[in-house]
Amino acid sequence: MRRLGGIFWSLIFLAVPILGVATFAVAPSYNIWLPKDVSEHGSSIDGLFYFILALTGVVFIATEGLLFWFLWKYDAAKAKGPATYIHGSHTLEVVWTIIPAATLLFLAIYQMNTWADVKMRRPAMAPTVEVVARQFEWRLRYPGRDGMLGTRDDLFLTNDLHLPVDEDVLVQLKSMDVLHSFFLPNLRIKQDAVPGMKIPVWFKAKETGQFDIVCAELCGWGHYKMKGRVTIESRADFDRWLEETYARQEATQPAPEDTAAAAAD
Amino acid sequence: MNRFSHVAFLLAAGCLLSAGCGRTPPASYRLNMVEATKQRLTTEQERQVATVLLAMFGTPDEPVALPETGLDEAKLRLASGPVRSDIVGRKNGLYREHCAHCHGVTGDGMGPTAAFLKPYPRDYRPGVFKFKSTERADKPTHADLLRILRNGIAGTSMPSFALLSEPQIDALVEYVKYLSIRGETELSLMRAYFELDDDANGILPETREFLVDETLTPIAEKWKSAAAAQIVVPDMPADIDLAESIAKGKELFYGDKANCVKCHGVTGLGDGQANDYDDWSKAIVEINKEIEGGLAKAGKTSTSGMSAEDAAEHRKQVAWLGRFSQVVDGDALVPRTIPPRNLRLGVYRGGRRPLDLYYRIHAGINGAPMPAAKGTVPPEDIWHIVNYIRSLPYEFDGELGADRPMVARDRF
Amino acid sequence: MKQVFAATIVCGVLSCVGCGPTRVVAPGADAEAADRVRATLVSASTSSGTEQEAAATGTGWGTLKGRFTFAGTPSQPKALVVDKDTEVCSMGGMKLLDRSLLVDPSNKGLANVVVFARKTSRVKTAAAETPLVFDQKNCEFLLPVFAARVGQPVDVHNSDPIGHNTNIAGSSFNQLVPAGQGTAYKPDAETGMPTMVTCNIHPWMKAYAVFRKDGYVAVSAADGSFTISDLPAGETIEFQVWHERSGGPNGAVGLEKPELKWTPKGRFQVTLEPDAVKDLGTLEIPAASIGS
Amino acid sequence: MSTVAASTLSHGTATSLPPARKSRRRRRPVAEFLSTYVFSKDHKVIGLQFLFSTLLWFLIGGLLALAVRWQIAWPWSDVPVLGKLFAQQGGQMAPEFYTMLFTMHASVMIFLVIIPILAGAFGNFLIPLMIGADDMAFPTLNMLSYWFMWPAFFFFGGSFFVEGGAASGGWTSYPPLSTNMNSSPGMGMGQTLWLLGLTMVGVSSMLGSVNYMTTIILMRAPGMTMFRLPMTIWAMFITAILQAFALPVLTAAGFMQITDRMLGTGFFSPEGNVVNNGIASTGGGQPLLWQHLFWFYSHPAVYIMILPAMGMVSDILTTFARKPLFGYRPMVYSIAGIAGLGFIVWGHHMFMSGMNPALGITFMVSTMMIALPSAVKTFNWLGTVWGGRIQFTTSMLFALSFVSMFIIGGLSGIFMAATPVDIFIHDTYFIVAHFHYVLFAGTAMGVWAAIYFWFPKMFGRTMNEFWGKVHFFLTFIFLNGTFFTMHILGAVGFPRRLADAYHYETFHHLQPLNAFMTYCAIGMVATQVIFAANFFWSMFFGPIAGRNPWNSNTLEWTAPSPPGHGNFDFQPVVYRGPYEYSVPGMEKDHLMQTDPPNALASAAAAHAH
Repeated sequence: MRRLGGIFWSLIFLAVPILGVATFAVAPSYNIWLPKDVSEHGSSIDGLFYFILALTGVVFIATEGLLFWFLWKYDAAKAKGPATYIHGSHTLEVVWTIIPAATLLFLAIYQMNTWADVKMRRPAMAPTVEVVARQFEWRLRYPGRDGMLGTRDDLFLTNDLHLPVDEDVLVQLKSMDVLHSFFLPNLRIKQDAVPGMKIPVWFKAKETGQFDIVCAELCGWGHYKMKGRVTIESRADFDRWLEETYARQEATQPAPEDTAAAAAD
Repeated sequence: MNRFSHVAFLLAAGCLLSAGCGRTPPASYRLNMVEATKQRLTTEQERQVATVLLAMFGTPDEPVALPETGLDEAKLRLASGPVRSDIVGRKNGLYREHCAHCHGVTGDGMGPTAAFLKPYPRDYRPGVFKFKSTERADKPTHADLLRILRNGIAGTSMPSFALLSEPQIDALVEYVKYLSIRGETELSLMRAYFELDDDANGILPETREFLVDETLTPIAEKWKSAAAAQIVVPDMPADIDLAESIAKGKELFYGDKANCVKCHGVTGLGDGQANDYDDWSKAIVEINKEIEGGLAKAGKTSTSGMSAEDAAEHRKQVAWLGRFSQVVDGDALVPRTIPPRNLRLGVYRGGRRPLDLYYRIHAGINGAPMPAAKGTVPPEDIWHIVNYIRSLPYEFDGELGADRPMVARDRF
Repeated sequence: MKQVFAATIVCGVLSCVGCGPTRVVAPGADAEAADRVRATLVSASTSSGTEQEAAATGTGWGTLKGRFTFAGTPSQPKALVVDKDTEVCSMGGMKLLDRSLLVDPSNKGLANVVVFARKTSRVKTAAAETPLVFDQKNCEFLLPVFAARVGQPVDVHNSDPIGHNTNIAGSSFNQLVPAGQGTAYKPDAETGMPTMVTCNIHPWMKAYAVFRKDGYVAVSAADGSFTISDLPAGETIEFQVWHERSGGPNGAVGLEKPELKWTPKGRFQVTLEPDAVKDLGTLEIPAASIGS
Repeated sequence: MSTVAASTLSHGTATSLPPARKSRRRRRPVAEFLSTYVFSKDHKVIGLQFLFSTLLWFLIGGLLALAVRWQIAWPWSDVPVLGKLFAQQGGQMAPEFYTMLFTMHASVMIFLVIIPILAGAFGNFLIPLMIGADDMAFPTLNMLSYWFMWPAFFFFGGSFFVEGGAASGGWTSYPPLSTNMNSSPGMGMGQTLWLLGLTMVGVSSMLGSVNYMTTIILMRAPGMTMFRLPMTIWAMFITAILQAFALPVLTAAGFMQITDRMLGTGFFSPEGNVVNNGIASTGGGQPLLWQHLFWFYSHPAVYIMILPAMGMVSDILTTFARKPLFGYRPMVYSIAGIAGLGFIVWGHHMFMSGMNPALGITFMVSTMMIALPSAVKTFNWLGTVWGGRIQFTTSMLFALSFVSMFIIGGLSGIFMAATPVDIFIHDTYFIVAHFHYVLFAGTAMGVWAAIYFWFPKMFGRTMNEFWGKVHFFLTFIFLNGTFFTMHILGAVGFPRRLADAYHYETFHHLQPLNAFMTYCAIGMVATQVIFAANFFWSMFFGPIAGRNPWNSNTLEWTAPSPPGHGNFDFQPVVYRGPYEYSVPGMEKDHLMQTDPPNALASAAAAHAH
């Protein structure tokens, strides 16, 4: 009975690494994995993610495996004789201090460049768009033809962000009330919006398409409501869209579809 | 001692587990208790209203739309009921997913979050909507409500639902109309009791004539005719250049014809009028005055000198006042004054198109103090005011300090 | 042990959280009855049961008059808070007073009591085309209670050097009224009980308006007297009485007058003789029935 | 189990002695009861008071978590039990109610459960016993440290019933959300009460930590040198130091936030900040200031929340592996190292906050470095198990699972430390998974190990081993089912604190996974009924335990079970370190710290013949 007990429990602990690895192995096939990356810098972030995953994976399997093996082998019910009387080993301590230290330090230095690219090396350009977070929506403001924010030909929108593909874009991020976080999962971008601060966010999209804008910093009761959409499109489409939206913003007569809907109503 | 405490513990665990089986009653519409109490309806009369409304409009889970309402029941089903997805994965219960926690299941603007919001969410039941392309007293068109849902209402807690699919937004608008028609019907039913002749002994006739032809149809007709009542907007005067138009607009703004300055203030910061209410709040303010005054008076008068029936009458009155205050506490939000819009923020709740501003000035804002300029101010002058107002956020004005435009730049 | 009991209590609290907010209980609907009603609603057949028209319709026209008095001494009217345009609204330190309870000190007459016929079978004259003037001066509506006939043109006038707006609750009318000018308005619907008229620019300004299709409506004068002429004779007409401060439902004035079948809803019935004047004499309104 | 559970006394001499009771003068029974069980200054009673209170709050926190999980799995659906509250809303919970739920879940678990159960309950109970002292240095302070928890209990508990509900700004309560009454329901009275509660917990911890430091430094039994202290005591000692240095910052920050809210001082909100059309804030403050101050405490705090568990687990592992601790001094140094580094890594909570990215690099390096001592400890635990003679008692299983789970929690931390990766997984479920593996799968499992281990010393009876193992098995399965899946949720970028994430196309397909996690969570909480039943049953009806049921070495096992007032019926004298198991040449596989050397000699002689 007690033998079985030991076997059973050590197998339980063996299940941890097995199921753990299995989970990560099958997750991608169910699309429960990193969302499609359409940004230029994203690949290096993902690469780093995979690298750390591999590294930690090895350590994970090794340590959990060892734990299982020790439990299996040194079960008091099975193993004969007394326990090994040892207080430690200086060499071992040194070894398993130096190796992780070196690895971790390498890891730290290895990723600095990516970090700098995303957060420190700001391209010298005027803001493409100003994003002002507010409870509970993303207020967008495009500089009009004059390319200057804060003038009469600014274009005002909510939640529906359009950006050109294959170009550096600079988003000037602000908050109107509380903390928010400008999270673009597919563009591997996240930056808190802090009231009183103008924070630049820049990236270059590789592909066209429509993607989510998520708020990733608790901003009050409606936090979950802050759903935005970023549409990445070709420069031509982008410019056309700008013109059309601006025309709609300056309308002095009801749009045909409004009157049409009204008539149908 | 030991065993007893042991039993106590088991009880504790037991009641925790059994608590898991607690079911919730199905969602139901709440009667407009404020109006019911104002009209001094008896419990039977309240029950009759509830019954008739159930017959005419169904429940939040199974809405009914009589053909006279002109509503599309298919759309209503999409928007109503608890949040769920059907077999084909289409989302149902849209209203309760997106709207109910502010506007309330009944559309009374008293959802759990409502009391906290500034301004309060709209109460659909009086059927009054602010931002629309029709004359003041008319209902908004379907398109107007669609616009509000798509763009949200800037400067309030009403978010934009532009990212919902077209059918979904459409269904929500339909459901808002449904709740509004239902609420208006409820109001007119409750008021009908007062108009009843005495021989009717306090029971409304439950006939098609009264309920549909006399009560529902007039209300529904207003909604159906909304599209026809859209304001015809003359073109912006082309011969005049912007600067000149703005100058004219400024003149009108400060002049005693358009009189904008009286409420929106000399600075345009909306500081001209501090102590006025919108219609929803004003109703509650009046009621509170009546209750407080009545109770104060009742406190002073003593029943000793009265005849028996006078004393009874007096006691009845006091009891009613007490219940009324209780009802108002539970079923109405604490009234808040409505400040005139600060025109230098560049935040336009009804939309920032020149067209939207034209509508606001031409017809005023229904339910709000903002009066109509139509008839007083000719259309081209209204266009000048529009241009002036649109220039305010960017106006460099010595008196206001050079930093004023920053207001617009930093917080639109 | 104590902790065990504490656990029991807390669990109890946790499991029976069902009290909810403190709102009065709203009566629920009767499902079966509702089904029956719905059946009648969807059935296109027009079931009978509508109250038939008043049977007796006589000929000729009569007049009703009377006089309202206030039993008791009215408290000193409060001064209104005037915080805008004081150079006009409180010219020379003049105070605007609350006019909701105007009693003639000499004869106790109660002004601004509204009396109107609820339903009549006949109407003598059509609405006049001459516009009524509803004027405002010194930030005060000249008429605290204003009665007009539906369809009769009203000149909402402003005799002040400053602009006003006039907002008639429950109507389509909320217009700017420029200084020294007027804005035309044609009442398009009956009001039932009088409705409030305000100026949003000067929130203290307040009056009441009552619009009737048949125009059988009177507002008691300063001495409390009122007259409604050209009423259809020979039929029982039910009149509605209203006063701004009345404690009755919707401002209805209830009196102890069994001979007139006076109800708590502020209604009484009279039948007029042709070409005769029926004088109700002095109608005394007890202080108790006047609300705050 | 039987042999293990069977009480074998290490002191033939001690048995004959009756359990020591200091003769107290007779008093009225009520006063007697009060001074003995309620306002007691006896560290053991205080420890138990802490234990019971915190376990009770553990239950409440768990139920809160269930409500949170329900909303995540089936948003806006009819909530069981709570549904009655929301009858007006068709049974669905309002979003602000959800934010309140997760805020209070975190706050309760951290401030009313983990910190007080480790330092308060076990610190109090074990320190004097394990160092051979008859009580704490300052018994009255000690009593106060418990009774200062009660205001906190009332503030936190009461805040659920004030207008707007309890605090709903997250347990980190970032301003301006938390300083502006207009920003969210629950940001009124609820948040103020939350801050007051926090302060009270701080006072309590402060009183405790002063007491622990003094006691450990001054009141060790003769022969108990610092490097003969059991790991538990070392952990408690360093935890106390951490608290003493970090807490004042939080308390100060808390008061600043209170004055921001009550007196309109502008420490944390920028000038002219308008929320929800409320009044514009005055005075140019800086929201990031709070984050710096808060994390300067709260990062050390996460070590306050794990170090004592590490210490206790070390003792339990050695006992049931019947083997000396592998690398005693490296273990001590690594604890000290964690504590030291713990003060210079707070910035890694703020990589995305708008803090200067260059500063981010500094914090990344220091954070990477703090993984090192944790790694060393893990390897040493493995080394301890290696070559042992493992007895799979419930306590041991929990201790082993602590090691196993701590590995996961530690490794997932490296992802967050890597700033570029953090860009993607910051504030996603990856971090939720991380700290639940450290705090629940780590600390909570360690706490259970400690409860099963020291229960005999607390109540003189052993807990039921069979049900204990059932409890372990189910908890272990369910906790991994709940929390491991969170890692892959995080990999999708699933953000935390969202009342309904499924209207985002990116996360729409994750609902079934969340439903699975919620089922596991329900199972996990339900399992604790077994534990509670076992706990209370064994308290009264469990098999009587002797002084040393586990044949362990440390001093508390030489005292009677439960120890009377004054703990020891003889003055313990310490001759050696705490981990002398399976010393060669002895028939007894453990050698207590108090066993006199001559006994050792005689044993050796007997062995020779």
